[in-house]
Amino acid sequence: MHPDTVPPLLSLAGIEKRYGAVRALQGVDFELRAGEVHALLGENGAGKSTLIGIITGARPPDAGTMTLAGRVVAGLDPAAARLLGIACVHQQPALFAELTVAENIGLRLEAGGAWRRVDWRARAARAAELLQRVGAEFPATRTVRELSMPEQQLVEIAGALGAGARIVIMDEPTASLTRREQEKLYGIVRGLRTAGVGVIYISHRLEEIRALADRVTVLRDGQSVGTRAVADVTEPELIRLMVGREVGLTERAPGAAPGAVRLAVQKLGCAAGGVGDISFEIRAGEILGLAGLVGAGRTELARTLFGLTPADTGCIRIDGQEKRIRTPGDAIAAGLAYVPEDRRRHGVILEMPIAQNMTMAVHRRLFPGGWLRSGPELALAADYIRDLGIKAAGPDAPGASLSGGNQQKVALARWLATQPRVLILDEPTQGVDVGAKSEIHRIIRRLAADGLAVLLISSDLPEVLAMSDRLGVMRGGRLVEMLPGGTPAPVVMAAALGQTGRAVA
Amino acid sequence: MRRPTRELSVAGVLALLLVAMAVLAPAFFAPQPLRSLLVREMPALVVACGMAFVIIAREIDISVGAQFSVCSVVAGLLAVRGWPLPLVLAAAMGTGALMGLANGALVALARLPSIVVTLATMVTLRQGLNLARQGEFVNLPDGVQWFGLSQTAGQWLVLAVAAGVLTVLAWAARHLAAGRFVYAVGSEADAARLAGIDPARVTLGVFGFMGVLTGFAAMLNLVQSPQIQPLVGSGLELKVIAAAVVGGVAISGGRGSLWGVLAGLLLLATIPPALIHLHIEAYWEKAIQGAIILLAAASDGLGRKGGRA
Amino acid sequence: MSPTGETPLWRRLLFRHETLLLLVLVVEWLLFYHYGTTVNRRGVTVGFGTMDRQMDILRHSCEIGLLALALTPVILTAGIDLSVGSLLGLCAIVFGKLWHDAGVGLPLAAALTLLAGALAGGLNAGLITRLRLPPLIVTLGTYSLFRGLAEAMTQGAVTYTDFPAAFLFLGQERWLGLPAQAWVLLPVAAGVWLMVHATATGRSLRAIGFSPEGARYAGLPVDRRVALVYVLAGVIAALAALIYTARLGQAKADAGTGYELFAITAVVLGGTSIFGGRGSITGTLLGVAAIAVLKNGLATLPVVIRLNATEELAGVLTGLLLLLALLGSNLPAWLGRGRTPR
Amino acid sequence: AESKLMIGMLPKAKGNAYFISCKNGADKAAKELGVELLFDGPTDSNAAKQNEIVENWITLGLDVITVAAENKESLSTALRKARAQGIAVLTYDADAMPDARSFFVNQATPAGIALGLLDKAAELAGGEGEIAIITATLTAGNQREWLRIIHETLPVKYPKLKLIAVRPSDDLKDKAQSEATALMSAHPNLEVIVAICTPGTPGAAEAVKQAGKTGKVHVIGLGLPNENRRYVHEGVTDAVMLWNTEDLGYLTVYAAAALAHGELKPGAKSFQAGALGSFEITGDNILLGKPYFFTKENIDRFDF
Ligand SMILES: Nc1ncnc2c1ncn2[C@@H]1O[C@H](COP(=O)(O)OP(=O)(O)OP(=O)(O)O)[C@@H](O)[C@H]1O
Ligand SMILES: Nc1ncnc2c1ncn2[C@@H]1O[C@H](COP(=O)(O)OP(=O)(O)OP(=O)(O)O)[C@@H](O)[C@H]1O
Ligand SMILES: [Mg+2]
Ligand SMILES: [Mg+2]
Repeated sequence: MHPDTVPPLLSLAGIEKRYGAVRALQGVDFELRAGEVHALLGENGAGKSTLIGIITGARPPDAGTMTLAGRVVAGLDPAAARLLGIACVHQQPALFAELTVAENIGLRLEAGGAWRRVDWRARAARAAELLQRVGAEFPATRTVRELSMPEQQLVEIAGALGAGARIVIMDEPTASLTRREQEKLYGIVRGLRTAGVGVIYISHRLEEIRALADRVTVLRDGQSVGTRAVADVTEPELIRLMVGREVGLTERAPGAAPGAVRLAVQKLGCAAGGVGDISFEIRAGEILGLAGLVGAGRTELARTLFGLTPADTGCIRIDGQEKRIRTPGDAIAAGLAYVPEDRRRHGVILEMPIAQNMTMAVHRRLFPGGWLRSGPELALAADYIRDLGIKAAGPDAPGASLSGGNQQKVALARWLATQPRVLILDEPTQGVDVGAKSEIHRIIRRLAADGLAVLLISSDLPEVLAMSDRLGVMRGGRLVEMLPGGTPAPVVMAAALGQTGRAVA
Repeated sequence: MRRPTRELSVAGVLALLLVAMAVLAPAFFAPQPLRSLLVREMPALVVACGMAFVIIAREIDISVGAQFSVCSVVAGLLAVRGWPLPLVLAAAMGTGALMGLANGALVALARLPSIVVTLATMVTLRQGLNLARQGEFVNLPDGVQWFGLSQTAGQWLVLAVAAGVLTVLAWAARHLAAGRFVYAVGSEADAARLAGIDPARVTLGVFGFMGVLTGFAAMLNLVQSPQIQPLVGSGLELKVIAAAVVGGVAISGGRGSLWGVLAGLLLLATIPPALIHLHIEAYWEKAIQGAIILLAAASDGLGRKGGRA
Repeated sequence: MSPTGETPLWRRLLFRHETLLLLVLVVEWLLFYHYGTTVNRRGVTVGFGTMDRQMDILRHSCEIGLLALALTPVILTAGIDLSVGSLLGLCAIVFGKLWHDAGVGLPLAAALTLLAGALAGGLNAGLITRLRLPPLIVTLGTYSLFRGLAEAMTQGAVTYTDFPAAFLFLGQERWLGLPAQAWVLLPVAAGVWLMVHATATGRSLRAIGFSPEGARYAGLPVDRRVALVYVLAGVIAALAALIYTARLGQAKADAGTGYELFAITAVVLGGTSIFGGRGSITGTLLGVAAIAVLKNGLATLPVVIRLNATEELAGVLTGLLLLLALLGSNLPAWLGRGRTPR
Repeated sequence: AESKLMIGMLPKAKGNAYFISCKNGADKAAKELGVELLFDGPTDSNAAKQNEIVENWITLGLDVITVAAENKESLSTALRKARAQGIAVLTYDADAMPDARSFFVNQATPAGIALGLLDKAAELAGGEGEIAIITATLTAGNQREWLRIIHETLPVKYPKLKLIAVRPSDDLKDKAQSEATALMSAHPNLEVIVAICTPGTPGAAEAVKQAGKTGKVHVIGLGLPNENRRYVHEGVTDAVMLWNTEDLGYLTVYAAAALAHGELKPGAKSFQAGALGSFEITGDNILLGKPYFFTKENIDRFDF
């Protein structure tokens, strides 16, 4: 079958979508054929998930048409989309936490009215079969609440697979999968393609796209900037399409001469967080990178250090003094600061003005006696809005009105304001645009130069490689390797995967 | 399915209480009074079933007591006018449905918080009824009590009907897609939307159904005596909410079973007669009731704390 | 609803919930002033428009006002406390028992009663923060427990009376032109106002109400703050018990029955979101006033328009007013996105 | 423009059938006398609420306030205030402190009620055996008073009569029914259930009837004829105690009007109340007459 002679399974033309002032999609065209894997590529916030939402009927478009197998569809809702054979694995698993895996899959797959009888036997059998196909090792009788994030992702995939859909959409499905599960998934995707299903595959991993996809469409700032056959395109070209210009990765700058040991961690462990036996130290002025796959336990380590899930073994020393950290308050008092990875839930309080967000960790210093004083608060906010180049209507603007990158900067400002001695950054540039990203990098470097000890957690390998003076690698809740700065990426990846000495496919 | 630990532990406490009664006051189990007491609790059981659905859907309805009163009085007055019983029943359920749907519309469509909406409708309905009736009893015509049957037959009928309602609803909650939709919406409304379930419709339905069940329960109560007091049903909302919560229905939605609610209600309903049998003075009753609610909730809290990271 | 820098000040003020509520209050007041005041057959001006009546309204609103003030911080943290009415009863009994049975002096008895309130609030707080139980369930349990303890302590039967005039002064006399208990209410209102609006503590209560996890990640002492509001609610309920006892001259186990619902109604009517985060003490006070004026104003009408059963009518109108206020303040939200229930 | 006399009548609980029938009598008297009657009160027994209503009436400048005091002490302060402002104050049904009112329209003394019921119960039980009491709430004022008298009298007068339980019914007939059912099962030798709140009497009767213990367990209590008629006819309820509540309301309004017009003065020995004729006054108590037992024989003569 020659791709060009096959009529498209799905085509979108001139799709537009606004969220208030944000134009998330501005006239996107897209086309999917039966039996192809079509990758969707673009920076964070480029509009990929929004586009998916429109295809699955979760969000109505403001303008544009959608044609499915030659018929224009309008006024789509999720139920209708499902009937039309569209299935989706969402980026954030959209599951029923209180219900079992079997039921989660069942509710998604079963058609029919509210007054039909549920066939639990068939449900269980089907779920078991689907779980097996995706290589899940947990039973379908488990409650989703008890599953880990990657396991939940597998449930999503099983559900989409079971829909027997003509179109299967996967929004960063491998982001939290282990390697074995990833391989299994690749097999599944290839199987779907052979079966004539159209697959839309979103991923930030270029090598994955190369291995799996037939064509790739690049979105930039809500516009489709080009569709290419994967075989005919080079990686630099894809990056240029994505970003709009050549991007040199942040150059690795030689760190300032490190000072005395700032943070020393010995045999730290927290059973509830699944991390244990962790020892390392960071000197003043040093940036310690922390690499690892998602689920490796880096966030848990940070949470343990920060007293969110207090350690049950080991000790933490700051500037040589042992600190007992049972709560985030203790951690702040000890000179720690933690910019969490999930900024919408933890980094900022969306309903509150950004000035109040920024001063939230320095109440004690800013408000002597506990009395609010708007002068110092606004002054502090104004300083950081200026210094970090935050784009906001003003210090009174609620956090929710800011773009993701600017929210991230607000979160950062909150912690910089504490004038910490140790700064823990968890995925500080996730969802941040290129300009802001290099700005944040610059800030991190400057802070280190000022004598802070920085612990940088990032899944963006080039980022950690470029920024870190030394590099810790975590796997399964343990710190398994400590590598010098400038270690080549494949070596780091291999360590993260536990395949010492072998490069990643 | 989740392991029904909570339901079992409540059932366990109830069993313990019953065993204690068997040892300390075996007279408690004399069949006729026990049946009468059970029959007295059947209206509350039916309302509690509705409340369970409401809470599973992550809402709450504190107007059920007032709804119960309104349905009772409406039904009573219609019976006095000589309407045949089936029509009275339909009217009671219809009245309940209207009130439930009004709550539901305000919650699901106007998107107001259910606790406040039903607080407002509770006050409005209760005071409205006072305004209209000034507390006067409704003396029912002959032939209404026990649906015109003999007392024994009538009692069995009430028990059977309530048991039937419970069984059917428990079955529906588990085996009917609509029942599962309620759990789904209560567990995660956004995920439900993606799975093609309309949360607003489910919420509206749950409140409407709550009203229908309340009307039905009012009839099950109406037939138990020859007169109706407009104050009937005051305090019912707290009783059924407590029963549901003690029986393991999670106030955060998505979790719980009607069998647990049955156990919870029986536990709460057993306390007053048990106190009488154990010769414990009445003024301890509320304190003991409160302590049991707290204990049941605390055991759940401790369990959760140990069970999950 | 969220203010942004571009909205002009006057618009922000005009569309505030408090402004609308104030308007309702003024309209209510004017209507009752007009229709509820008359000259009786002895030639005396009587009814709503008299100073005495206004003072009585204030006097009768103090306990509900205190409970509403206690509940506002609780609801700001997205919590609820159903037990305050029962706790009022329990504290009244504790006070009566201490003074009457144990012979403790009045000031010490009052202090110990406040302590008892704090302990009872502490029980709520402990169950909520230590065991992570939903406040609704915890306080539903203590709602029953506290009332039950009050009945058990008195066997339901004992009423403490014959309090000395010095104490009754607090509930029945005027001082500096205002009912004596208003001088309790006002400082408490000012204190809670300051706490909620002018301190870092109040700020953190809002943060907790919006997002408890977010507040924890910001290093705020979430459990301590949550505990604080329930303990504070307990203390204020105990204070309300004292002035209730002084007003009626008796301490009895049924004191404050049903007050929790009035107080919650007033708080919500005052614009505090039951989901937490949003709300103000000014709004709460206006809410209390709007309900009190409605209730008492209607009660003056029988003389003028021969309308009986005003109590029930007041209940019906309060319910409707609450719904209207909710619908009104949710109007902007409908146009945009809705909120998840509860 | 106001020329009609305004009389406020405050019941303990407005919704209570007992007071509703009081109001019927009061309305009749008001019409006859051409006075304005305000009947308002708490919807459930509530001392604080009563207080607020009285204070409201004071500022409304009523001519007479008549109250059935839920609680002696708590209401008296407000009543004294009313008198100080020249408002005439009468109590009926349940008295306040003597200095807080001019007269008490006494339908029956607390002792009269309590002992009347107790004697009846003892008679039905044959002087020995078990009796139980159903009350409204544990805290309700007059019920506490009756209970106190019963507790005091029982060991002296009827040493072989055993009071085995006092159960609250929250003024709910249905709850009284459940309580009575449990009482009978817990105490198989129970002989008499005494309901000292009006919803309790039909509730207990229904329980006895359903338990098939008609004639074995006797029911007596306070109540209105209409709410108890069928049980009395069926022999479930042996006797319902009531003073004539309509007369109580009627008499109260007549006394109130006379007081306001200065026709009723302290020291009077008797009082003429419209169609009901003359009533005896002892001290400052206007006596309605003895409480009355409705039984199978006489109940059909009354319709209220
Ligand atoms: N609910 C929303 N309200 C307001 N703005 C939104 C909303 N959802 C998305 N946006 C904005 O729309 C734009 C596109 O977002 P979208 O989630 O589609 O990006 P994406 O390409 O999927 O990014 P990522 O790679 O991070 O998943 C972003 O600017 C985002 O901030
Ligand atoms: N041992 C475990 N048991 C259950 N769930 C786990 C375990 N380890 C990790 N998880 C889950 O996997 C997810 C990722 O873990 P964590 O955040 O610690 O990893 P990470 O290396 O920081 O990854 P990320 O890149 O997401 O920050 C979390 O949601 C966590 O709950
Ligand atoms: Mg996305
Ligand atoms: Mg992480």
